[in-house]
Amino acid sequence: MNTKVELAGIELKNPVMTASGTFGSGAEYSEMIDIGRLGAVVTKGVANVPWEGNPSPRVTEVYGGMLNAIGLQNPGVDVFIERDIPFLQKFDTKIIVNVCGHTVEEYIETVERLNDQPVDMYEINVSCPNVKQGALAFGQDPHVLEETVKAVKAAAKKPVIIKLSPNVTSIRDMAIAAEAGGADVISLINTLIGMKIDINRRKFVLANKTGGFSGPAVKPVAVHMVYEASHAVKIPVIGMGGIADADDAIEFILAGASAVSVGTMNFSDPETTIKVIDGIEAYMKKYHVEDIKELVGAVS
Amino acid sequence: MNTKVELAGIELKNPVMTASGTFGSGAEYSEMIDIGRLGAVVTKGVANVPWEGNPSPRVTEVYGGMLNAIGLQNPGVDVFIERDIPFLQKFDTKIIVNVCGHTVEEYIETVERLNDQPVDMYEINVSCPNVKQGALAFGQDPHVLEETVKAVKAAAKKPVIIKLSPNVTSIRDMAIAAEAGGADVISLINTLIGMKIDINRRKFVLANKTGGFSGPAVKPVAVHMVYEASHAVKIPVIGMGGIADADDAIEFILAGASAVSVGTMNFSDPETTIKVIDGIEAYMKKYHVEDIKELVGAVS
Amino acid sequence: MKRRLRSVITEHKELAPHIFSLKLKTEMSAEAVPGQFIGIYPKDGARILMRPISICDSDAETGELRMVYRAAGKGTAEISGYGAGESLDILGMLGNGYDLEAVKEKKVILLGGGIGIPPMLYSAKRLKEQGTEVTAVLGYADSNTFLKEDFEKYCTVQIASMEGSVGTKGTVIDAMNENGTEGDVIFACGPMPMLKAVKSYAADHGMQAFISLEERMACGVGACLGCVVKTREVDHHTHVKNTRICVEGPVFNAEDVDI
Amino acid sequence: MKRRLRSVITEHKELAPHIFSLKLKTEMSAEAVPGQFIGIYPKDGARILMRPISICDSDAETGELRMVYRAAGKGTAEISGYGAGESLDILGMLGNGYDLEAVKEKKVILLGGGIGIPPMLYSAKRLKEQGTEVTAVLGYADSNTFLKEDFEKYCTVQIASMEGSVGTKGTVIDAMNENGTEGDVIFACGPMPMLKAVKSYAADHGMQAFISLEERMACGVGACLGCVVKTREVDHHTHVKNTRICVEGPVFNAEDVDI
Ligand SMILES: Cc1cc2nc3c(=O)[nH]c(=O)nc-3n(C[C@H](O)[C@H](O)[C@H](O)COP(=O)(O)OP(=O)(O)OC[C@H]3O[C@@H](n4cnc5c(N)ncnc54)[C@H](O)[C@@H]3O)c2cc1C
Ligand SMILES: Cc1cc2nc3c(=O)[nH]c(=O)nc-3n(C[C@H](O)[C@H](O)[C@H](O)COP(=O)(O)OP(=O)(O)OC[C@H]3O[C@@H](n4cnc5c(N)ncnc54)[C@H](O)[C@@H]3O)c2cc1C
Ligand SMILES: Cc1cc2nc3c(=O)[nH]c(=O)nc-3n(C[C@H](O)[C@H](O)[C@H](O)COP(=O)(O)O)c2cc1C
Ligand SMILES: Cc1cc2nc3c(=O)[nH]c(=O)nc-3n(C[C@H](O)[C@H](O)[C@H](O)COP(=O)(O)O)c2cc1C
Ligand code: FES
Ligand code: FES
Repeated sequence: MNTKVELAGIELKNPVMTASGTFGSGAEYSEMIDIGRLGAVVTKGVANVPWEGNPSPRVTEVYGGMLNAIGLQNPGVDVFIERDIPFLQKFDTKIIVNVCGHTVEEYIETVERLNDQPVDMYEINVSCPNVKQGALAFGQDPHVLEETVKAVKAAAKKPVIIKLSPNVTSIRDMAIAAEAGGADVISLINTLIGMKIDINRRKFVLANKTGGFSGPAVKPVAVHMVYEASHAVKIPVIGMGGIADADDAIEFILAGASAVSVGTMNFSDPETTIKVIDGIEAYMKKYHVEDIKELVGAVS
Repeated sequence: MNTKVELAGIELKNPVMTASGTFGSGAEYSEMIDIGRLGAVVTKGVANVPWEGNPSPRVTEVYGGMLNAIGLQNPGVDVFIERDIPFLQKFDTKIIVNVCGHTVEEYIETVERLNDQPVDMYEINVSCPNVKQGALAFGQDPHVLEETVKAVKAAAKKPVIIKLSPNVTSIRDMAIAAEAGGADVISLINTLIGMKIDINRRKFVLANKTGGFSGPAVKPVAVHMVYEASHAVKIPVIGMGGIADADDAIEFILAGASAVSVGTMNFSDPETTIKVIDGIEAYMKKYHVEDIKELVGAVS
Repeated sequence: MKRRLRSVITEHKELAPHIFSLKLKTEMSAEAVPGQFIGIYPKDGARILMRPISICDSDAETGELRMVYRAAGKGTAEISGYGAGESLDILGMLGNGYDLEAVKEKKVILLGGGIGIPPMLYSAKRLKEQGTEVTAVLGYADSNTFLKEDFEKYCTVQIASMEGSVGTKGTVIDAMNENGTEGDVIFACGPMPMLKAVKSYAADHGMQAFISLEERMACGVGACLGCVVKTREVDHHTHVKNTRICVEGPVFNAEDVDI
Repeated sequence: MKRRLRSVITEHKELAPHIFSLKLKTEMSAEAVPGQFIGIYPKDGARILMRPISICDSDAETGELRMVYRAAGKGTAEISGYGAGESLDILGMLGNGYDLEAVKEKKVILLGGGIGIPPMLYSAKRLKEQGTEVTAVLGYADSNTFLKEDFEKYCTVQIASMEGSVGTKGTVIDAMNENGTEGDVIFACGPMPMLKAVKSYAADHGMQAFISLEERMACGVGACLGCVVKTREVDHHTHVKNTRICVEGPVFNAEDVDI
């Protein structure tokens, strides 16, 4: 039975990874699960310099999910290189660095700093809804997206994953634009935009008013978008949005994802990724699936 | 204590109505609740001629919600006029007719047939994701939307509510376009597009592959869009999307909705609308709110 | 009058692997007609829609409804975890049910396949009460012949099993063929392939067949148009060629529906 | 080692309206330090995040943790419905806790306001065990002085109530002023206005204050950066001027955080 998948020439031992921002840089969860079992660790978004992020409260639960407005707080690429990469290198897994920025130049600066580091891929977050200075705009206009991807690709010495926003009229157009710009892989969905109001205080629950909506509640939207995107492009797709168990992961794979990420549900059960890996194997056994690739896009 | 609200000159005894397609034309639920207590009944979408709708399965549950792909099955405006309007007239409530069509001409034909009927308003569904021939397109392009609204308004002798799709990059642009076209009121959200795959059969659960996603799971998206839309236009906004109780309804009102609709949760508890009405009154009492209008958009 | 009501579990036990028998104390028991169903609401917030389950028996005296169901997915698995004394919210009574009056003087064959067996029990009981001659042909997967003894209280019982370990090896149709089962009217409930076979069997034998259909439902009361089946003629309510299983069904004259 | 574990409820009772005392049997009890907390997971699928609740007591011998919490919203209301014998999944041990060693030879004042009272109990117990001199000043809303007797086992207790029906009328600060409460170090837990008052009280009186902060949390283990508080200095982990309450806290030297 083969669970290995290949993304832009990088081989993952299985298609299960963590979703950026829900797993830190691995250290916190490393005492709870064996990181070496993961297909890849996708790190929290990192920028050229440290970011303070948004005021608190930054997170809140909603029905079947949560809202977050962390605002991409991160210690900056230098600390990341000194502290987080050496830590992750200890494990037999791939390292995918999620990169954020306010401008194309900032993305490029970070990517260039990482180019000679022992990391495997970049995931460019062009779709974070919690940053005021327009990072979301990169991810909501196909033309801007294509140009951004081109510029980042020109600077990058590792394969580039472009992470798409679901807050668009046509996810097809965005996927096509990312591919046209030279993306090696696309990943989706980032969070939907959501809001929660405390009716007793008549205040927004989050200091930022709006937050990114994730968790099991968003899965039907995510599965649909992964289906649409993977049918619009030839490059591989990483699917995520609400994955809580192996069944959910398989649903994304059948919809067209070559790999999947587990996000919010790490908070609910730190062992979710491991259970997903085991459950996919059990499913393959049950249905005599020799190679996981047979399942990719196999819905009819 | 005043719970009356006015929408385009039509006075509702309270801001609570049913969401189109979740309450038939009232007959089915009339044995379970007192329809006369509702602010308004919004009927299932009706077209110029009968529509067969989509093949089955048409509905399925998802985490915290459901998908539907009814495909706007309806008996046509003639049957609606003969059978459903006389039934609804028996109750002390307002009648809002949801109108669907494949083309602008079809909307206009239906509206003209209804113009001399004893109904109070039209709600134009420019946003149903389950109809192949492009009804959703009206609701996804601001320019097309504005022209559509203008044409319908020119034909309509009753106030026109434009029902917006959430499947857009900018709900602001759509709200502004509807207002520019002359809409008297806007309502949102219609359903998000979702998909569910049966992993054991490797088939789409719905015959239509995709379906409209509704229920408590979508509420954070809906509250945000109601907030955005109501801050972009001067006309009143009807909010909906996942309302399950009075707290949810008040959240929409604080976000900027002048009235609210209860949809999917009618299926879960047929008395939801009544409980929402009672619960809003209890909230107003608790916080000494004299007039419900004080709550509209009162989040800060 | 349809309504959502709280009911109390008076008995809940596993009859066969994943097959549960559930008794609920509810005033609705007085209204139940064979072939009708109720909606049982899971309590977990992740699940918002009722699960349609047929009436297997009703005892107006004790005020109990009995349902027998398979724990098929997450909702029914959740329901199977509640024990006697706990409450369940239900929506009912739903659907039309069988017209027993109309078959009073006829010979009725009850066909139940798998989890389509339970709904036939209440028909058997009521038909016996009105003096109608009844044969039940029950199709099981294996030798786990749940409810067989209950049926034997009311009628002649013939058995089929796919495995062949009990009764005729094969389907209920095979059993009828083997036993030369005779009757004027068929009442049937079971998986779609069985219902299709019943429809053509009845047509071939000049019999009437009333079949009970399943479809995914949201409202259960006719409001959402979620549960339709195609019909031969234009339906009186929908004015198109399909009809609502939750209201006009789940029992249909096989001739009228396009399955 | 942090982990999600199943625990069993050994006792669950309402101490005061909406205030519940919960005992859980879990191996984590051996690790609990005063000031730490656990995350309790609701079971309903609508709720996916754990509820952070402080340790009120731990008994390594019986293997029980005790928490006292207010049923504030839907999640804690759900949790309050589970009885002895039922299970709850928990995440722990979380947070830093108070540094008891460091205050061994000092006079410690424990300040608890409202639902900030319970976490102080375990500190009182452990401080007494190590022979530290302790006064607890507890601020209640009214005469419902839950846990008062428990504190009296370990230390001198002073009471304040907003209503004025018991002890000093007013806050814990009012009670300290009235009683001339003396000490070198304050440990405090309670609502934000109280913590702010404690911070300036300590500064004014040249005392050290260790305060326990609350913030909405998602992961509870430092991975999501959801629960930060602003800091005076750049934090060693985040490299910006804020720090994670769930890992570096919830207990902070009041001087270090910007509240
Ligand atoms: C009129 C009617 C009578 C029925 N009577 C019985 C009975 O007596 N005993 C019995 O075991 N089963 C019966 N069923 C089938 C039963 O409703 C499903 O097995 C059950 O809804 C599955 O729910 P779940 O939560 O376990 O599955 P899930 O897969 O978790 O359910 C997801 C959604 O799909 C729906 N769904 C899944 N399978 C079916 C199905 N076969 N039919 C309709 N909806 C489905 C569920 O109601 C739910 O909304 C009946 C169905 C209908 C329509
Ligand atoms: C470190 C720490 C220790 C705590 N110790 C205790 C304790 O010992 N006893 C006690 O009664 N309470 C304690 N709290 C507060 C307790 O966590 C909240 O009252 C509880 O989470 C509310 O959950 P809910 O489901 O009832 O409310 P809901 O409003 O339904 O919760 C919605 C979401 O908001 C979060 N939330 C709501 N209020 C708070 C809050 N005040 N702090 C943090 N998150 C919140 C919930 O965890 C949940 O994610 C503590 C909080 C923290 C951060
Ligand atoms: C707390 C939190 C922080 C996140 N931070 C990032 C981030 O830094 N970069 C990014 O691309 N996505 C970020 N995301 C989005 C997730 O990677 C993922 O796309 C989204 O949450 C959907 O998956 P899920 O439903 O499994 O969580 C974050 C999500 C959460 C919940
Ligand atoms: C079964 C079903 C049928 C619907 N039919 C219509 C319709 O005919 N016209 C329309 O404008 N909206 C229709 N809707 C959308 C609802 O009116 C509402 O906008 C949406 O469901 C969100 O609200 P909710 O989450 O409270 O259900 C339908 C929704 C459902 C669930
Ligand atoms: S389930 Fe709604 S019409 Fe039948
Ligand atoms: S709750 Fe996630 S970092 Fe503290």
